[in-house]
Amino acid sequence: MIEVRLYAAQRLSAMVLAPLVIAHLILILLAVEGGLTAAEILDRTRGSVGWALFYGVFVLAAAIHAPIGLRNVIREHTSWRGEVVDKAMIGLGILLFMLGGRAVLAVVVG
Amino acid sequence: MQIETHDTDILILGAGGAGLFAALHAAKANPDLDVTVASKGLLGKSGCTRMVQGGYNVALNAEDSLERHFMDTIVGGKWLPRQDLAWRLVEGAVERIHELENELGCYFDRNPDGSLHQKAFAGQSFDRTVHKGDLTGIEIINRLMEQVWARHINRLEEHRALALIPAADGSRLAGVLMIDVRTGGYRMVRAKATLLATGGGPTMYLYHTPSGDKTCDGMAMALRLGLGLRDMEMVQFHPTGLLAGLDTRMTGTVLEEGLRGAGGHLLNGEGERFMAGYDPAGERATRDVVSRSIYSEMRAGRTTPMGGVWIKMSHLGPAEVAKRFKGMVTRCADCGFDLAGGLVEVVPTAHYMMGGVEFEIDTSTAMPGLFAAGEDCGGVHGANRLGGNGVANSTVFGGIAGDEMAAFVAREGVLADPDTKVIDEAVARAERPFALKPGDLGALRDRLWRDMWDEVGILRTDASVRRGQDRLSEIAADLAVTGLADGDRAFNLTWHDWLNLESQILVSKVIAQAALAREDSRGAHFREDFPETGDLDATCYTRVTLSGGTPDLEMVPVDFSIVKPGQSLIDGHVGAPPAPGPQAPQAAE
Amino acid sequence: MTVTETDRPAEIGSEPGSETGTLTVEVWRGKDDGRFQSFTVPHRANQTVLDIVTWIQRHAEPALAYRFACRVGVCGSCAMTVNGKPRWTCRTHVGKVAEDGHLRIEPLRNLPRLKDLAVDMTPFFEKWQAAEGRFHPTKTRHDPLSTISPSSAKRKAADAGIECINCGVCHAACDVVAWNDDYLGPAALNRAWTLVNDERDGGKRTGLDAVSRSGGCHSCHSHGSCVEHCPVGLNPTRGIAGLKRMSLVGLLTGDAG
Amino acid sequence: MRLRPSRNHPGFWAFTAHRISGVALALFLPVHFLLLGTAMEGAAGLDRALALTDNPLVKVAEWGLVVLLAAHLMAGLRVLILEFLPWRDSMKRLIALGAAVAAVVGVIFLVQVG
Ligand SMILES: Cc1cc2nc3c(=O)[nH]c(=O)nc-3n(C[C@H](O)[C@H](O)[C@H](O)COP(=O)(O)OP(=O)(O)OC[C@H]3O[C@@H](n4cnc5c(N)ncnc54)[C@H](O)[C@@H]3O)c2cc1C
Ligand code: HEM
Ligand code: SF4
Ligand code: F3S
Ligand code: FES
Repeated sequence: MIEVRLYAAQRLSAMVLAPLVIAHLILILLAVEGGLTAAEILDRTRGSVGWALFYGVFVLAAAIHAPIGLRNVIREHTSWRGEVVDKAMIGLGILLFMLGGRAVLAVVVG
Repeated sequence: MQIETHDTDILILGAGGAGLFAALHAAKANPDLDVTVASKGLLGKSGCTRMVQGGYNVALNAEDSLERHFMDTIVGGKWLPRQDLAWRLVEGAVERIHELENELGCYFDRNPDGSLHQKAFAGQSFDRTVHKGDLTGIEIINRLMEQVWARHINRLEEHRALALIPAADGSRLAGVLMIDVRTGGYRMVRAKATLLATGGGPTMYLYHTPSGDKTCDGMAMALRLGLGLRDMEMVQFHPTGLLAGLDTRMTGTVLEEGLRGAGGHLLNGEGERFMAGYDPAGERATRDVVSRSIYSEMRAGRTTPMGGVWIKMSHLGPAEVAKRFKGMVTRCADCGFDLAGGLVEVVPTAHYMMGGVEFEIDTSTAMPGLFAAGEDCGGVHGANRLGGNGVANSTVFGGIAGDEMAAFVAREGVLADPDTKVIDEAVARAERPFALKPGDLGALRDRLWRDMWDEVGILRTDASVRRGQDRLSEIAADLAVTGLADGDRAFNLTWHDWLNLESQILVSKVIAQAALAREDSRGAHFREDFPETGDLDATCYTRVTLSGGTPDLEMVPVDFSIVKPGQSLIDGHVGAPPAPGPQAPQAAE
Repeated sequence: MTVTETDRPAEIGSEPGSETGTLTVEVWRGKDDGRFQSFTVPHRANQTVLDIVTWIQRHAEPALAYRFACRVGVCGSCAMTVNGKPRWTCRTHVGKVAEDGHLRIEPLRNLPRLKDLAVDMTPFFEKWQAAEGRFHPTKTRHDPLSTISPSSAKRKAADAGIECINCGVCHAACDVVAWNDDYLGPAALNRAWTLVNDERDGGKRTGLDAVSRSGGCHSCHSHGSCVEHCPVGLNPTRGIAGLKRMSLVGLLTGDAG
Repeated sequence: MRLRPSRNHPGFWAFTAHRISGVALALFLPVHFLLLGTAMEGAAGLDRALALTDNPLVKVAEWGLVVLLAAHLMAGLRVLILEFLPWRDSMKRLIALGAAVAAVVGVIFLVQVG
């Protein structure tokens, strides 16, 4: 049943995202002090397997989580229904995953 | 006049416990049958089965027995019940409860050991009332409704039956003329078998408990068709209806008997407890005694501001009351009263009609093709209905009706040509108010309510009933010249109020006639000029038929086909009338 | 019985009921393309909203359409929108809802309008059925009754949700019902939840499938408007969450899906 | 427009905040990834992108996103708790807690940035 699967994927990804987002938020709050510089960010991330994993999982989970969420939003607030929405959301998921993957590569590998 | 027509195999009027059970049984007996349920309100949401609070009487316990349940019913009914019907009731209840639980999904309350919980209910020698909290009716009717929706059963919701239409040759019933409430149009439904299950309802009294859609239409239609009504003088009053003031719908609705059972006090307008002066059991006396006592106080002028008496619970501890009677306390609070801590005004309120259409054990009536079940019928309860026997009655006989109608259709079911003269007359009757000068319908209803309450109510005399009869004639005459302001027929409740009044007035006349004829006091019927119960062995029941517009009455001897007065089917004390004296706390209804 | 008077009884119940000013009541007239009609109605101490509507029908607008039956909050026929909120009107005291002596009464939302204050409840009950909202027997009337401990967790869960009066108030309050035509709605799902907790029910699998389709329990976003408005205090949100959980367990254990 | 009375309760507020923040985050996410992607071109590229944040408008937007992320997180936790943990009647307190956390995060962010 597609609805159960989507639901499961959305909630599981949310559970994965939760600790990551908490960490991310703490990091932001600590890091933004006096503005951000690329050096600060890249110093931390470059060559770190740990951060690579952290952001990699983050991107994957978000790429699953957000499109499923948007699908509901679109179906409820627009007259857009059916397969078109589903395909668009799959597209969005892939896009997010690729862009996110590129970003992770950028900050980890350079 | 445009009349839509529609054919079906089995037509059921009313969607309470009787109607819905009949539909399910008929559909099960023969799934190929075209079954149609028509009801004045929504399916399962109208009528009183939904309102059942106390529960359902059934002998399940090993120490209880059918005989015991039967004797309680006969003794409680003051030897007036038709005994074969009463026996069928107690026997059928056992099967019906199993059906409700096992097949329809009712989830009744249970004992710690997992068996069905059965509680005490007034007038019974054994705790046999099955229930779901104090909202048993919701559980029963919701489960029935779900099952009806799930089947291919046609629904004619918000269809008011207007007249039972015989075949042109008079040999049988052809069908029913209805008004589609939503459009205001007429619809003639022809059927091979028809069930009358519109649930009676003593709503012609100033204070009454039943749902607003019940206005004795079924009894009125049966009378016009020529059928006899029995035991119509037997109107049960519940002692404590809520009194909320002028123009409030909640007035008359039941405050449960458990309040008195738990030790609640009744105070008259002067603030005095008065029940001890009437009965040693005080507030815990039986329903009829308490109702009469309250009424006497009211008549003596010792009333509360709105004309009733007070019920007081606060001495039991407001917090405790609020916990134990949560439903009642919030219900009162919803119309501005504090039941737990303050005083609430109550009045006796007309609750149930023991009388109704004469029917046979297989639910057939004197008119071939017409069957009847539930509160529309008379004979099962006699002079008094035990709390918990009402819903048993409607479900047991409703189910029987479903089976019997399916068999009848197979045996001799034909669609007959309706008598167009009767249709024309019925339409003319319904159309009449639109041609008349608009008048004050509300004032007429108030007169009916008050006159029935005052003259043919809780305490009756020859003189009062005769006065009531005179007034009923005047009201009927006035209704005949009172028109409606609005010509819009769609969902026009005021039109239906007019038609309701017509049914209520006709049935009120029958009640009055029967009340006048019964010159003794028993059960729900109390004649101040004949305060004693007459010779039980010579018990007769009243039968009223309509001839040329006026009711005709006959006293018919009761056939003691199973037990005679003085005898019992069981040993010991249980066959005797409940002894006076403090009773166990009565359960709610 | 000590009373023997046979005179015509004193007038009983003639107290007019204390009147405390008037209310301005706007009532929806017509179907979808209707309008509000304004009435001035006497305000009395113990009035409910249903009494107000009844007064208007009896004294001002005889053809006004509305629905009620039991008058005491068990039949769920009388629900309307009162000053913006769905409510059972027979049990709603005017004092609780009037704002500056003003009431605005409309039909229930999210159901087709019939006339004035009456809506067609058919879609509501169709969804009830679509959620498999009915018992699926495994026994007959000839079998003994099931033994069920009243203190078992499942029985308690079923009990907590069972006293639904199918008034449609939650259905009208829920915005997902408005946004998503397929959505079964809180009442139907609540019934499904009582059934999956009913040990006697033989339709658990079909039931769980029914509420796992598009428009089923997963469409609920836990707005909680159903709980907020249910007049009898049921908690469909809780039951729907339970269904979601159960469907997930079913998926993970390969039982459903 | 007046808030529809039937929506005026914490559960619906929580949902609204959750939905708005979710959509906003979903829209922001690609932008965020693109921005970080500029690091492909070395620190200079990322710095150029980060320089945008000196723009006060972008600062406000950034602040908003952080608050939204916190709000979405808390509202999301509410949903997860409601769906996966035994029911508690203290759900409304949870909503208040979520709002408070989001607010605190917002304040800290302001202080830190300032
Ligand atoms: C407040 C209250 C509490 C009660 N508590 C108990 C209890 O605890 N135990 C007990 O055993 N009994 C109790 N009773 C009695 C019991 O509810 C009834 O005896 C029983 O339910 C009647 O069932 P029925 O099917 O005959 O009629 P109902 O359930 O009343 O149904 C009547 C149906 O007929 C329809 N109808 C009416 N007129 C027409 C028409 N002209 N055309 C088409 N349809 C029409 C109605 O809309 C309705 O659908 C109580 C009654 C009340 C009022
Ligand atoms: C990058 C981060 C995130 C993005 C882009 C994002 C995006 C979204 C979107 C667009 C929705 C749909 C909104 C709706 O249906 O109302 C949504 C829903 C949801 N999000 Fe997130 N989210 C993120 C992080 C999180 C986190 C960390 C959690 C966990 C706690 C979470 C939990 C949820 C839940 C439970 C829902 C479902 C709401 C519902 O259907 O009722 N999300 N998310
Ligand atoms: S759950 Fe509550 S609001 Fe919804 S239909 Fe049932 S009783 Fe009415
Ligand atoms: S209001 Fe609607 S969204 Fe869910 S919690 Fe209730 S069903
Ligand atoms: S009239 Fe029955 S619930 Fe209001």
